[in-house]
Amino acid sequence: MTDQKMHFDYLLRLGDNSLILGQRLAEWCGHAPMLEEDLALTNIGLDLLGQARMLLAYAGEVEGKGRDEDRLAFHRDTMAWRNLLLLEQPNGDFAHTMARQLFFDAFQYQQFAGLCSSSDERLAGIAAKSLKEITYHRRHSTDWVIRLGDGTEESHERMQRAVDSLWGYVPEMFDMDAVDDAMVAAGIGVDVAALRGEWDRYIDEVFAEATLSRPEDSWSVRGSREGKHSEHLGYLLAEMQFLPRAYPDAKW
Amino acid sequence: MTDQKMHFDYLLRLGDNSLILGQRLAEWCGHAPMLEEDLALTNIGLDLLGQARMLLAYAGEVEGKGRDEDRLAFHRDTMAWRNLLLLEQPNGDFAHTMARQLFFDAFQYQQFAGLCSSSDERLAGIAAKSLKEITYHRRHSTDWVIRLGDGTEESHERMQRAVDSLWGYVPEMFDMDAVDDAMVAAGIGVDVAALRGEWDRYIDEVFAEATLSRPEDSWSVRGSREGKHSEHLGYLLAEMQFLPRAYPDAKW
Amino acid sequence: MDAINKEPEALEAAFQAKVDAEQRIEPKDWMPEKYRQTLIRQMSQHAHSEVVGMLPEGNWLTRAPSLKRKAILMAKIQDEGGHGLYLYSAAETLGISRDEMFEQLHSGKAKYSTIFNYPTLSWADIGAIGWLVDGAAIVNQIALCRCSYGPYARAMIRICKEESFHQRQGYEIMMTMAQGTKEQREMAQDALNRWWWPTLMMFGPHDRESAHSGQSMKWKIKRQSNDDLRQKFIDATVPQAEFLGLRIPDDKLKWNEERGHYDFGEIDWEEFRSVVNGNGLCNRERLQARVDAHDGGRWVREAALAHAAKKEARKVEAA
Amino acid sequence: MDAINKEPEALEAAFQAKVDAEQRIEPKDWMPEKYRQTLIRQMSQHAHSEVVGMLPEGNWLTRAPSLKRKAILMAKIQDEGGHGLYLYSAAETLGISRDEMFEQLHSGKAKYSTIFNYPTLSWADIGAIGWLVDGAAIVNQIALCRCSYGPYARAMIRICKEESFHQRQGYEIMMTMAQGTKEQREMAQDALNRWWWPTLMMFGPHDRESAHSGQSMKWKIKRQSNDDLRQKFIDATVPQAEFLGLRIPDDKLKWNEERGHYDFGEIDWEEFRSVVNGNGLCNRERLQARVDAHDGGRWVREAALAHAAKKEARKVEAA
Repeated sequence: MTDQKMHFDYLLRLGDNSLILGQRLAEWCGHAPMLEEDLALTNIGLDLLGQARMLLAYAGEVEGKGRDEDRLAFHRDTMAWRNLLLLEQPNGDFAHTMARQLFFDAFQYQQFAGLCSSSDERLAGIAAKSLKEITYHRRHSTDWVIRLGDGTEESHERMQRAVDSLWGYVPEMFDMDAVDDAMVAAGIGVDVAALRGEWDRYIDEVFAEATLSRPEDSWSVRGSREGKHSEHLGYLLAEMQFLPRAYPDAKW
Repeated sequence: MTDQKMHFDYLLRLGDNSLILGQRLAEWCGHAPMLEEDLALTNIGLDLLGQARMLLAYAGEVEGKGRDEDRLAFHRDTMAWRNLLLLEQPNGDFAHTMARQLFFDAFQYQQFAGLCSSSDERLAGIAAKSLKEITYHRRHSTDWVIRLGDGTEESHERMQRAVDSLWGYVPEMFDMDAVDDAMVAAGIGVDVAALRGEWDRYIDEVFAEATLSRPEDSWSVRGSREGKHSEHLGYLLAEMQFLPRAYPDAKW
Repeated sequence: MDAINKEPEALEAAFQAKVDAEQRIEPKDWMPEKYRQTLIRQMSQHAHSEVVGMLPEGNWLTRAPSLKRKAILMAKIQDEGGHGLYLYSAAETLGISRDEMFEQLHSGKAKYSTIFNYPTLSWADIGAIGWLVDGAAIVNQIALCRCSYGPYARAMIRICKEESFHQRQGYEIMMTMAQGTKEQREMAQDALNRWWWPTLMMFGPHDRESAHSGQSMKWKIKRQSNDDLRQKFIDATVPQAEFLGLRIPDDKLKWNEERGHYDFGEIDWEEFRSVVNGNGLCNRERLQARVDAHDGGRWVREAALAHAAKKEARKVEAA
Repeated sequence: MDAINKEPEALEAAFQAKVDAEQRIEPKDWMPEKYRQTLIRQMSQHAHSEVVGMLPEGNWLTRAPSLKRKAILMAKIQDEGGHGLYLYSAAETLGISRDEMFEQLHSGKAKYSTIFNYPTLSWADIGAIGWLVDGAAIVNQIALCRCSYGPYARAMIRICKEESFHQRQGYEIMMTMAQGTKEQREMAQDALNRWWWPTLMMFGPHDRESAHSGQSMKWKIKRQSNDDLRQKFIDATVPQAEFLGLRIPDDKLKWNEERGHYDFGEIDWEEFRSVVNGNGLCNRERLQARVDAHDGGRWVREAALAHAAKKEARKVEAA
């Protein structure tokens, strides 16, 4: 892979993470457990969508093949997506959505904090702008995981189940491959493997306050960096991409 | 509308009914309440799919614009579909699926019995072939509605709720519009309005044996003959049509 | 007996004088019980409409055709949720809780705008809702900015600003599609065909058949008649449709030089009543979606309360 | 003491003699308890695999790219459900009920073929499953058609006929895609890349590491060794891949003139164990789907039983 191709791939991973999670949050629209959460979830979804647009637009420029944010969002099939497996998992109940969110928010917070000092100034700028949003996202999901964990018996059980069922998607966030290594070497990217310790500390604190048990590391799945996804992504894309696929000549 | 256009539209309605219901049944695959029902539902789904293929292929020929069964199945958007609203409704639980099936099976049985003597010989042939299948479908859904209605307290409640919630989709089946009138006049089509009495008698007998109450006629919806569908159809199509839309040049 | 019971007529006269003088009634002011009830009904219906109105648009959020359109739509739906919040809060100043209002919605006792019982079938519907439905809402709401009840009037002022933004965005979607491919133009026309008449119905029955209008006008809860508002909307919208090159589905629509207004065809009130009474394609889905969200979210709300109580208890213990 | 307990060694010798003489063991015949248990384990695992195997293919049923392909796939999945039924029935002849077998599946005690823990990510995967996974299954199953246990052998004969049909259909999908557009060729190659090694693992561990093989061979539950069957599959499949113009993802793959077989690279058993132990992308989804179908369908099965009982009672009453 050329440097340029790796740079593109790296930006794509970042952008795809934000876009797919934003799309999942959009599914909550009008169905949240309270009106305030309808607003909060669309707010977070909007932030993620904004990040995705900046990152994908930039990725398209780096690639240099004339693909803009929409071309990248609406004309790639499953195998060309680079988002983390965690983020394409279905919303489940509110506890699932919050567990997924906390795991990613805590990760993305550290990742983007690191990206703020990227030698790629445009990426650093996007990261700096996004970090403020992510700080709020992390606060929001942290609060909810604590509330639900240390709420009623039912909410505690649901929250624990959610955490357990998503735990195996955590290790993939901290994987490094050749692209990551090259980006770290070039001063562009972040060494995510090095972030695990701090992530664990943060999550353990949240778990403690939420009276949740940290799950055992009994299983884990990976593959998104090579486009190996779960079966959920295909359905998400079929829905998301319908219009641009059905009317390829149209502008909207 | 020309005669040819009406003939096309009439065949399309028949074909779309079978295709959309078959697609819904396909969603059950691997998730039925018992293995025998996995087989039965795929069996019925296969029959419907077979009907759809014959009817859409024929419709395409009558239209004379070079659209084959796949072109009609995979390259029409919501507004161009002519299936009954009942058939695009989500599967719900097994009771919902069986209520939908019974209502349609009982209707389609009479409709296709009539079509067996259509002056359109090809259509009459398709109807004759299909009627054997439909006889079995109706037997199957009748048996289940009776079993569930006159089963346990839970199954009775679920079955009654399913019947109630789908009742408003029934009247549309017996609507007649200009196309129907023209097809009846030409000896091609069936006067579905005239079928309601017998349908009611059949259903009332099933309800009696199933210890179910016939719902009041408190609401009804319609519109599919003009392409006015419920919001469910768009999602069904996005999923069903993904591949041919995403790869328009490919043959499969 | 207290002052209120002693002199109801005097209180009512003073209230009416204040309304006539264009002064705002505030929550702590005395007000006739029927004024309060009328406002509760109207404001909660308005709030419910904002919240139920999120659903037909939310139906296209996951399928918006570009990331920019998705972001705009998401922001718009968020605004609507926010409007719902203001309005519930404003209604709460009249002594009803949000939970009570939800209960009334879910039991069918309280209504929401029946326009939301129509389905959104293509992306053009998102344009049509912004252009027509929000356009009609604005005409109604501008009138309400001078409503006699202070909290409602202030909520309306805030809402109107955002709505006019939404309306422009909707019109822009229609414009793009009307200038687009053949299929897009067809979708735009089809959307206009389906939304035009239901939008006109949003203004309510003809003045001659509007039972409560007189009293509401006198109380300045309502500032303009249904027919006047409808005419205003039509006069503003017809040229916009012409500019788009779309045809409004009304053969009787014609500029009346003499009246200085557009004449238009008769509204099919039979259809209106039919949809109100349950025969809209989405009546059941909309209500069920709200009930499911509310019931399905109960454990979350209970958990939040339980957690807050625990936290409070710990604080007390620590003190 | 009865005859069975009196002379276990004699019974066992007679049993083995019958097996050695290529006679079938039938349900009513005496058989060693371990023979019975081994068969229950193997047959129920086989039945579970048919049923769980419906899920990865079912994942593309609603998205099949033509109506003809949809019909073929639907019929195929139906066949698999049917195979599940034969096999459960055949296993029931050994004194275990279908419900007990389901319980073992759902609790994780009984296994299903770990190949189904991989996701189907493109339509080419449907081709690859038919071509490779069914292809491998046939090689295994043909050997089992001569299994010593009569009901199992007969079920296999019936199943084999259908499977070879499925395998041809899968190959035909691969052929169409390999001759198709650039994207289709890429999907076909990608599917082969992902399914090749997991398919080879379907034959089980190397003979030298296969603990129970010796006894199973002696009892003729197993007729050929894992490695022999694997070699047979590879030898048959490599020319098929070449014909498709696809590259098998194994640098060590090479015809060995001397052996008269293809040499091939070392299987990554670490990955195999990892997927068996829960690290396949779909382990949780597959099991959960089965548990949900079973638990979610309980009320239906109970209703069917309750209704049958009522009908029976009425009949008795009437008589």
